[in-house]
Amino acid sequence: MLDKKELLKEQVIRASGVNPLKCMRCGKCSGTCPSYDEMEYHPHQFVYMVEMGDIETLMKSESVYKCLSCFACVERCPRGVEPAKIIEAVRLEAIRQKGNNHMTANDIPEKVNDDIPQQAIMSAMRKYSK
Amino acid sequence: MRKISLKKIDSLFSAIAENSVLYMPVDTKTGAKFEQWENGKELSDSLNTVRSAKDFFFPQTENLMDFKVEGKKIEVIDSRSETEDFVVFGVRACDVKSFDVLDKVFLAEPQDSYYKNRREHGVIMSLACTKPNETCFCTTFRIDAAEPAGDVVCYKTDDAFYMDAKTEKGKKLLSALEGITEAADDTAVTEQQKLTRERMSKLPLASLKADAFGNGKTKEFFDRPEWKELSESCLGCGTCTFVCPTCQCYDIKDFNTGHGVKRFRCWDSCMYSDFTKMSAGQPRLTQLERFRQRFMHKLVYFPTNNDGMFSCVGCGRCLAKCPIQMNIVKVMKKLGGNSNG
Amino acid sequence: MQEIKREVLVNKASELLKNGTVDRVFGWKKGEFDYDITPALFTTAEDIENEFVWGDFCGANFSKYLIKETGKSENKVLVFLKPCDTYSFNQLLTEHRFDREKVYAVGVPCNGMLDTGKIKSSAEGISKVTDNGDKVVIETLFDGEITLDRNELLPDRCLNCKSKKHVAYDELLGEDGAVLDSNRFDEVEKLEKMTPDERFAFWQNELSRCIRCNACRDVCPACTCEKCVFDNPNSGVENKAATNEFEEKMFHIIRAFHVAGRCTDCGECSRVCPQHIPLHLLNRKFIKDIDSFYGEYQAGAEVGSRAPIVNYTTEDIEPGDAVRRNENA
Amino acid sequence: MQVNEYKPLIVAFCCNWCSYAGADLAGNNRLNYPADVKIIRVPCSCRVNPMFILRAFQRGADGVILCGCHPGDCHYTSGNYYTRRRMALLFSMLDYLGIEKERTRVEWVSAAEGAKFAETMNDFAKTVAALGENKRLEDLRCKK
Amino acid sequence: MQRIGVFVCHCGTNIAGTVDVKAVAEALKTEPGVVFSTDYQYMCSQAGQDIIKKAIAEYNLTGIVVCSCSPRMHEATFRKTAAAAGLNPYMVEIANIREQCSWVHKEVPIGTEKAIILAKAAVAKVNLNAPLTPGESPVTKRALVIGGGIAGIQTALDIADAGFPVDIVETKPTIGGKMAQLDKTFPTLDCAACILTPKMVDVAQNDKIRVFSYSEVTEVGGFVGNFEVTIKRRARYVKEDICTGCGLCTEKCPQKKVPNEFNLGMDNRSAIYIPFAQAVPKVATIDPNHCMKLKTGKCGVCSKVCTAGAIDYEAKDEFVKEKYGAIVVATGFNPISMEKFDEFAYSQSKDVITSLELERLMNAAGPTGGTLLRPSDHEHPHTIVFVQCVGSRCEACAEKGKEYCSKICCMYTAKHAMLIRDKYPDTEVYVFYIDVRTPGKNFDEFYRRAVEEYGVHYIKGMVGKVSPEGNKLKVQGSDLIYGRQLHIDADLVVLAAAIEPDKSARPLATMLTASMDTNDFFTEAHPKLRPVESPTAGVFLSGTCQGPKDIPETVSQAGAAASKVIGLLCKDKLTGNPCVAHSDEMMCNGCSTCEKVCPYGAISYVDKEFRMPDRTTKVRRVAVVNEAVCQGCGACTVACMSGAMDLKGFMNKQIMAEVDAICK
Repeated sequence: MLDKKELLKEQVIRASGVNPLKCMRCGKCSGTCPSYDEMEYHPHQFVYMVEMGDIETLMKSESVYKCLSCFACVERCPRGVEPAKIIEAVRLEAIRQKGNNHMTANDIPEKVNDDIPQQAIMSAMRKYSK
Repeated sequence: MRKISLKKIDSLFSAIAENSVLYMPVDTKTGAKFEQWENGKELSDSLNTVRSAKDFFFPQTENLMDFKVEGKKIEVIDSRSETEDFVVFGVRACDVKSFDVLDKVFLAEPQDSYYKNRREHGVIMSLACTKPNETCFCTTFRIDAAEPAGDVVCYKTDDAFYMDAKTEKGKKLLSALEGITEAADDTAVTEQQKLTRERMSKLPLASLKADAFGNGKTKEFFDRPEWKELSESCLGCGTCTFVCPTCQCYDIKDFNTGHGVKRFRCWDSCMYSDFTKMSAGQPRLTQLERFRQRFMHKLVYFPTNNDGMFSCVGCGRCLAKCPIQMNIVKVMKKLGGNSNG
Repeated sequence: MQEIKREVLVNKASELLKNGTVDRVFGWKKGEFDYDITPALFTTAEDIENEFVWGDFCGANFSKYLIKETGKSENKVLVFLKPCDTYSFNQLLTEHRFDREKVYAVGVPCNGMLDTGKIKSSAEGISKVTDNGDKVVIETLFDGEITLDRNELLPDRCLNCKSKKHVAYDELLGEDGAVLDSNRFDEVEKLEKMTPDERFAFWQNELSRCIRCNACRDVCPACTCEKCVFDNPNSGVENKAATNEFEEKMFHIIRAFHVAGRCTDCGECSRVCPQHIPLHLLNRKFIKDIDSFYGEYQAGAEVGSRAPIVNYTTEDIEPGDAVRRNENA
Repeated sequence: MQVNEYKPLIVAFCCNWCSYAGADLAGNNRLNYPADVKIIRVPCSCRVNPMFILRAFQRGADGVILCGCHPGDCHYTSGNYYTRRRMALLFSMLDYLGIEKERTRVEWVSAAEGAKFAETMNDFAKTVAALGENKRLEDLRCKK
Repeated sequence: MQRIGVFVCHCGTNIAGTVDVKAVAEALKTEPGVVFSTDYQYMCSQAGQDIIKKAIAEYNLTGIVVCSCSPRMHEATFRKTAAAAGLNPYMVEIANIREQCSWVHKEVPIGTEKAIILAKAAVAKVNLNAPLTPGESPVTKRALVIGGGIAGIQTALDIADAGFPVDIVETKPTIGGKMAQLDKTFPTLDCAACILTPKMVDVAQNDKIRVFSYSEVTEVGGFVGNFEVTIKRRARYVKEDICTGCGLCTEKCPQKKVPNEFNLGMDNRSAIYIPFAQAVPKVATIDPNHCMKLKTGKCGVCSKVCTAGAIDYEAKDEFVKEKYGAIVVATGFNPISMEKFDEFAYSQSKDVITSLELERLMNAAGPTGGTLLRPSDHEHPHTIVFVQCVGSRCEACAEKGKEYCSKICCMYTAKHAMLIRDKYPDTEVYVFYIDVRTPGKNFDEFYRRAVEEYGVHYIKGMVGKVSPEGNKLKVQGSDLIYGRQLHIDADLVVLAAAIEPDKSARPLATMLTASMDTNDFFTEAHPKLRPVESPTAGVFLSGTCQGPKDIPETVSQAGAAASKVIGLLCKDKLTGNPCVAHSDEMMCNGCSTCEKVCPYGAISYVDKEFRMPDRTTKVRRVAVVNEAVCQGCGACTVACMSGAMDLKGFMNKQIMAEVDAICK
């Protein structure tokens, strides 16, 4: 039977529908990522860490929530690997584990900045407009 | 002479069908056809079937034997199977006569065991004609349509069905049907026969005579100039020979099934360009010769070898089916010119 | 009833014989009854006078005879061609099967030839058949007279006559007709609408009656091979009798395929089949497919036309789609 | 897995220049396809006569597939165009006679498409297996 | 009955691995006609072939079946073996039990059973084989080279050197191709023009070589040794034989605003132009879309000025028909278009250029006269960023890029970086790379000198985005080894664009019936053993039309193609393919159905007298096949209804026997 680590990896791959083996580690996704600096792990590392099966560290790290879902990495990856979807799957994985919610509901109001368009709406529009 | 009312005809059929398979002519969209009886199927009252009853005794294709070949070793497998008893009902006089012609060929020494096997298991219940067709000319060959031969001769009048056993097999069959049939005299039958014979004499081809042909006339007809005109539009297809009840020529073929060889025989037609093709080639090279062979065989060669019995029974099928409407009647009229007035 | 009377043909024939344009005439000769007309070769005027027939049973198509006949002598042979015969005439010319100079073709307009099969199945003991315009009177020996509507006795090829236009003649008796848009493909469409099982059962039943007499092959003006593959022992498909269903199907599939694109739909095969198998439905299926896949094409319409099966374009339909097309057609 | 699990017999006519080379390429790349597919080499797909296809069915084949070069790539310029026309008419006629149309197929495979060749053979074998034994075009004498 | 020998090859473990070869040999012993059956380690080896020769002699075999690899590999080998042993080479059949059996079926029982069936099919076929002798066809001693780049030039020179006349067809007004546009070439940094122009001059002066410039091939007929090619000579409006190439007309021409393709549109040229100084043929060409005279009828300055009177406004396109024995394809490559890569802002800023444009900028004959200046404001660039693998190594289904590596970009980028650092030491050069691929002689040392001696900054990581800001280009890329996102304000960004075959390749392939792969590169007969030949006999491949390659490889492949052509042209007779159609006169209807389907027009008709079966004699029209022209496709055999037309080597009966053996 798959042990916990492989089960998680299989879950992420199946949820994201992405084959990490296609990545030729060119780094273009990180090169184009607007929130590269805030992130502890960067898009090309997401793919590599999922490939290596080390998903726990990803789920614990903050960088998973720094992703703006701008999909620039998906758009520009020459090999059609979709890092944004992988990180989306990792986030879902985190949420699914009980009590691991990144924010509680009442944290949100003060984080909302009125003149920036709602990030969730923007990312949903980008995600589902493809 | 036994009798059964027309209304109970189905019970007669089911009785016959109890101990042997019953075939009878049934109407289909393209003419009458011999089919195995099941209750609900009615007897067709059309004059004759499209395909003659020859098929029951001399089928179009018949498996003779199988061979198994392993390297140099050949093993012969006899694939003959004992045919079960069967009764052919509703055979007209001309078709019954054709069985005699076939018997002359297949049952003469050396006997054809395949034919003999089927012939022994078959019981013929012939049916007298009441309404002959314009293409009928069985009288030319001295066949009495009103009184056909056969194991059991049947007559169908308006209300009843008369059966008269003529042979051992016929008697045995009728005795088995004692229960549902009753004795009867033959007044209605003779009266029907008189009507039919009177009708036969009024047929357009009734006056056709065959006595110009027959035994020993080969030299007289062989080189007649009329053959050219008669045969010029013949296509050389095999229709006349394949619908004819008395044609008895067959070809033997082998079929390699991949894991053995099946040797079978199938009808052949003297009209085909590769009929009786031998190592020296084809004996009859032109269509005229092949055409002549067919009709000379019917009218001259067969009677010569079989003490005067013609091998045509006047059923009229070739008159109806030939694509170019050339047939034995036109040949006889053309060649035997004088005798038909 | 035919529009052109017998006398017109007889006079034309004897006139051409007399002035030497032709030395023999292909025509129809009287038989025993009204309906059994035999194609024959007349050489003298008085033969024509008393034996030549032109009526409602002259269905035979002479084109195929010309292959042998033109080889027999140097001078011309007169042949009477109905509109559908002229298509076969042209198709044989396209295939260089006979020398056009050796034939003097006279076009005869035709308004349908009666189907002996239908007459025989509607009456028994036929002594006389008289056709007066739209009714046909059949005198029988024992059942008195039967009058039937002429259209009921016409064969399918005449009911759905595809063209009254003569596409080949040296001389034409009467005026030339026009190409008609017949609904000759209705039967085929009806079959196509059936489910595969029904179609299989239909053809199984029809083809099982085949007695392999080769009448359809020997009468067909498109089947003119010197030695047919089915007669040639080393062709690999040599076959004299259909020992089982497969061989019945194979003979008819291969024959229909060989005449595909060359069959002029003259209907002779169905006319002569002793077992009344609707063989024209096979050839019409190919014609319908060719028309729908590669554009209207009538074999024999003009000499030298290139049959669709020996032609191609770069955008033809893929076989997979061709088969699926029938599903929703 | 029953013991005599029915395995379809498939005859593949492959044209020497493209699809046969595609089959070889599938071999080079060790791509797998069912062993019941047997390949016959013909100079061009236009060499396949309807008689061969009917012969295969008669002898017990359950499916016949004809592979050729992509239209336009034929080594003999127009070979596959004729195949396309002939097979369109033949398949339509077989369907007209009620024979399952999935039993016959034409596929264009170039010399560089080893993967497509293997995939086509797998897919075709699956379709034919789904149809079961060829009952409508079989010759009983050739059955074991 | 034939006496057949069956030889089953182990092919090391390739076959023996998943097929029980002993069982196959055993099973074949009982096949009808087989008198000898054995197996051996390597049938195609010398020892293997000796076994065959010995068996033929010992068992006086009349036919042999070799169960081995694909006939496309060793059919010729085994036919030679049979011929050497005195057996007709066409009595040999190959059962493909490697590529189509052992390699595709893993389980031994299944593989063995299939191998036996395939072997039996081959035996069934050889049983019906008849000895064939190949016909012969003459060879036109002239070659055609399509494409006038370095590949075409080198091939033509080598062929002419062997004494055979050659024609070069080039679509541009001059030969020279892409190499003429380059500045320096790696790894020796010698200037492209210096090594190319002497060869172009050799071509001009070599009387065996005829150049059809500004022309294209429109039609190819015939077959190996007898090609008939139609060449369309586009109207040049200048008489080639009179024009001296003085260039006076190009100066005087009033229309100066035509974008110059030679400099990739970075500067302009006049309507009547000579592409570059060393052009061969050194003849002016009028561009019909921009010449006032041709468009509106006004002007005509050039004809007035031309001292030699070489201008001819009435010129029309000319079609020339020529016969050739061999054709060499050298259609070359083009960089792919950069429109789809808007993340690098190629279409937004003039300072984002491709490497070929950089070549022109650095070239003395280029738009900036050799000094490297920014195309936007002609300033000297201080920071230059090179981006590697733009459009190469992309995912197959993305229509943007190409799946393959274009092979030459790493070397020419190192060359550019080195030259820039050498000429302008004050410039900072960054190269964003995924991997640097510099295999080959002195290649890696070249790349190391660029890094170590010239201080080029090689950054492992890909540029994500280039956004023009002011007169700077903000380049944002990842530096994977350092693990940071790098932001560089560059003055110039050079994209190493992927290369693809020239657009004229696809229609040409259809004309030549040569096959192509999905990226439009010509497919070679065999990737390892026959890289310069196309599967279509008589067609040879030279240069990047067959796949990405650099100049050294192109020249060596050009030489190889030339040697193949010479090998073909020095033969007087070509043994044709004996598997040609043959018609049985007795059965032929003369209906010319076969003539209509024959793609080569190999069938003609003759009237012959025959003794007919019914004792008459008749003159009949029968088909006759010209065995030299027929290529053996077999279309006629199916079109022929009566089966009179049959194909030697693939007879109807043989194929049916194979079908029977397979379906047993």
